[in-house]
Amino acid sequence: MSFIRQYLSDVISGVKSLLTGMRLTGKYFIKHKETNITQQYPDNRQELFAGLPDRFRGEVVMSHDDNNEHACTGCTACELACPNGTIKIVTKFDMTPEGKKKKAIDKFVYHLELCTMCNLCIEACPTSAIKMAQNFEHSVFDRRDLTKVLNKPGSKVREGVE
Amino acid sequence: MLQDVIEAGNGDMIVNVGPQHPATHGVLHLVITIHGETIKKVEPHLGYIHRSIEKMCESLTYRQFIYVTSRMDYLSSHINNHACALLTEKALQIEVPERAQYIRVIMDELTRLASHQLWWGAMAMDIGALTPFFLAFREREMINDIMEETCGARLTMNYMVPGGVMFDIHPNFVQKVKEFNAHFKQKIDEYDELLTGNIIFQNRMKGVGVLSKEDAISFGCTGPTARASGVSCDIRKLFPYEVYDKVSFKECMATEGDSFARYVVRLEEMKESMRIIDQLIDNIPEGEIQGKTKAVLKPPKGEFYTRVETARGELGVYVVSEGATTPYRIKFRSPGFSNLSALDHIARGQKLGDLVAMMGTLDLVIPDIDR
Amino acid sequence: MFSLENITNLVSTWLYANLDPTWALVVQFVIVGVLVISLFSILGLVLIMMERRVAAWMQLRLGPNRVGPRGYFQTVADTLKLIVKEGMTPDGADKFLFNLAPFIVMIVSMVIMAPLMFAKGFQIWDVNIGVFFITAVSSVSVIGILMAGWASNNKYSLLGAMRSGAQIVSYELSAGLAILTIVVFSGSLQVSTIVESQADGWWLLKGHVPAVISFVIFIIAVTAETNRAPFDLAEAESELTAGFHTEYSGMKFALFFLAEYVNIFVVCAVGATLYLGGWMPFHIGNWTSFNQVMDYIPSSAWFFGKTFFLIFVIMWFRWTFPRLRIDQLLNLEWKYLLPISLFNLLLATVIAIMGLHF
Amino acid sequence: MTREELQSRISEIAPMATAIEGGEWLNMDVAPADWKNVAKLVRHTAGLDMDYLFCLTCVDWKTHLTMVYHLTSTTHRQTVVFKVKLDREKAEVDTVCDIWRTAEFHEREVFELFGVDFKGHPDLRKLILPDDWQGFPLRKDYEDPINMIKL
Repeated sequence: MSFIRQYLSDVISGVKSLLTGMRLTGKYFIKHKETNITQQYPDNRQELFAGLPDRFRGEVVMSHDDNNEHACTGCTACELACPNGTIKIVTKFDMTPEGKKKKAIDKFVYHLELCTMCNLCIEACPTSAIKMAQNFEHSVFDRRDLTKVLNKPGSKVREGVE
Repeated sequence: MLQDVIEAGNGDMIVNVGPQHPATHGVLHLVITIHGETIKKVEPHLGYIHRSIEKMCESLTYRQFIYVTSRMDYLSSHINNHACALLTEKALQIEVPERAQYIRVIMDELTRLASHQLWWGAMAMDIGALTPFFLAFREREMINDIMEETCGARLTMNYMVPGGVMFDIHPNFVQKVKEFNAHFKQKIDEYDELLTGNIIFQNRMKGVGVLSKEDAISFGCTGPTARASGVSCDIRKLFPYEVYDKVSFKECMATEGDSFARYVVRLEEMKESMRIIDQLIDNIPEGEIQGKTKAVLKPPKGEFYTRVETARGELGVYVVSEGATTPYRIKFRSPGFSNLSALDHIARGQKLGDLVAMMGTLDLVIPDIDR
Repeated sequence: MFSLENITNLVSTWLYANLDPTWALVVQFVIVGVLVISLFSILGLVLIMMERRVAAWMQLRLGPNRVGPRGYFQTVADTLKLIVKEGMTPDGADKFLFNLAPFIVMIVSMVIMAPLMFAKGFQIWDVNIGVFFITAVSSVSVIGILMAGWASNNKYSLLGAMRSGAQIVSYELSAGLAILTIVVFSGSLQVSTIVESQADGWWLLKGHVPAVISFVIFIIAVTAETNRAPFDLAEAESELTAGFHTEYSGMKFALFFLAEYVNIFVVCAVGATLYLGGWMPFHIGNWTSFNQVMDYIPSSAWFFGKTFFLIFVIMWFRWTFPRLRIDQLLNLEWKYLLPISLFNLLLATVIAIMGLHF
Repeated sequence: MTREELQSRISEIAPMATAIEGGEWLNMDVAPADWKNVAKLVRHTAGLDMDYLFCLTCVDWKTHLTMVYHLTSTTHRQTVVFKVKLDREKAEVDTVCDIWRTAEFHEREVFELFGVDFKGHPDLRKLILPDDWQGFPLRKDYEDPINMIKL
């Protein structure tokens, strides 16, 4: 008899455990309006971008002010700090009003396709010329578009930044 | 196909599982010999995602190579970074401020929780239940949001720097972590309801893939895999780093060594991680977040070894320094590599369906194995 | 009251009045064929949509929501994609069997529809061994699956097909025994008679414990027979990638896929007919007014309502449970379901002989 | 067990191992021919029970290769590091995978990345690299113009 009792209690406890699971999924099925966690991505772009935290690392940008001036002196600290060779700085020599030669950046080349967003260049920059932007939509049709020049054309170093 | 079977002569069939297979979670390639449904041999072929991180690190400075290690075990990237940061601190004897230590430990435990949640969902998917995956991701998303706010990235954070952490915690951090803990404490019961108690699940897990204590030690298994076999190997307990000696937590152990024990140990570990976070989150001391370091880090000549407990087991970093800015030789002793070596041993004689369950409970992350 | 019976009678009378009997029969065949094929495709679309919604809602998701209003045309778009996709035949495959297999599976699931009673008086073929016909024909589909697995010349497919063979053959036993319980109660194999016998109450309610037990066993067995999770070992995604249809693509894959869903519909329709009274409305004893209200609901609505309820239950299983292992699957059948259903059949026979059921 | 005790204990049972100064743990130097014996002794001697090989690797010193074995005991928790100097041209050492099973995979990894031949290894094949790979990538003189990108 004990064999049959064991057999029956096995069956009953097994069925019970299955019903416990079904109760949970059933609950989610009925309350699906409250429980769903889907974000409808392209539709919610506006809120998504507004909700991105300030520290989110999307790409490296160089901040320019209204006079089209930036703070990059071309010291190549970021280039040295970068583990992947993402940043290449091309320098040129400007003439200061006093007639002296002064080193300045010609092009700040940034290879987005190599960048791992590790933030080491931002940490290394002594003048806070570059920062991370909150953008994650990087896909392009031509990979050459991923190589960017960060300093705007005609921009120059802000006065007083050494 | 028939030709293979005839040539084997005894009805054995060789099946390639992977590198593209739904159950291998990546590009693991297993060549298995089966007789009917019974496994006779499992032979892993690796290297499909081998990037030779060890060679790469030889040309990166001590500040730079930390980011690469996030790409090893991408589910516990914080802990990998932590190991490398600890190594540099040990070599140069850098004092880490207490605030940074607290933040590091909280981040480690959050990472462990996130990793175990993903494991739970993925393992359930391996054995055919698809709903748990979404429950796990619901909670994991909250951790990812916390990480995003404080560290700036969701998966490969690169938040640890030699001497401390990169930024201070976000003002919302404490609040959000508390919210998450309260939420997850309720939801972890659903995990039991949906899967742990389920009779089909228990039958699939119990007595399957038994790894004895001696074998676990001999195969060098660590982490929950070894603890389920009764091997005490929690680095956080044995060789406490940072503030792990100040918090009270239990080393989750089991003795059965089967898939179900590994499952239970991981679930228990999630609860312990929550306990650790509870103890630390209110007591983060004020102060600096980075210790004083030189701009160029040049460890002295010698050999250094650090061990940390990642979500999968013991991660060892062995560095040979020649006094230069880059390591002369670096070796990552990754937990997954050793755990994988036990797969052949525990899978023999089991059914094909169990192989998937075993791989699920060993919690293999392929980039961690291949490095 | 709205009934499909009037329409079918009208069509039949009109045909026999205007054509000679042979041609009338041929025209009837054509009409039935067109109806079955359209039902086949409509069922496929509806059930796939339903499955995706049920799955999504149980998994905290939204489900399809991009094609058409609230995503309702998603399956149509998927079908279009499958039609224009290249149907490849692997080089090493047995080409004839490989191409034949999906059609066998599909034809089987179409043929089973013949004795089903979709509404009052709406039945293709009221054969006197209707229930037996269904069990007999449904076992043919395993040949299609074995054929697909063997002809693909792929190890995963072969393993899946062999699993499927073992599984379907064993689960047919308890499904058959569960059906036999109701046959014992109603004393007939004819579908229309079985439905008639439930005019005063469904067998599930008036058949005492044996009916309930056999209903549970029937649901488990048909879930296994249609290769649905938690018994989806034949296509166990995480073990055998896609099992017996790994090598199929395009429309040939779509036929397997459609046949799976139509099979679910058929077995659930059989379950609804046997246990839940088919098209019979729900009546309670002598609550005359209540019974009259129930009678106003069309019989087809009753039938499809019950069937879709059972389909929902089977989908509920799928999105909750993990998969069984092959030896556990066979253990469940031979150690639990078969002894229980044999014992249950004995009990049912005793009850039927003593006339103890209501 | 302190470092000194451990050192004297190991020198007692295995005199062919000589201690090296420095390092976090006790470092001992062993000749390739003696290594297998030393390994067996430290694994099976009561009181030592070095049952857990937690790291096995190789270092290329340009003049020679050094195998590094990190051993610990799960019962006594003492750690010792064994170093075996190998000839760079003809790198050969006995396998220890019959003593610690974890060595099976680690030795295969070292075999293909450093070109160390482990005598007696049951299944010494390439594990990570393709079967037709030439050269040993983790050696310092390895050059590969295609796959190595110099910054």
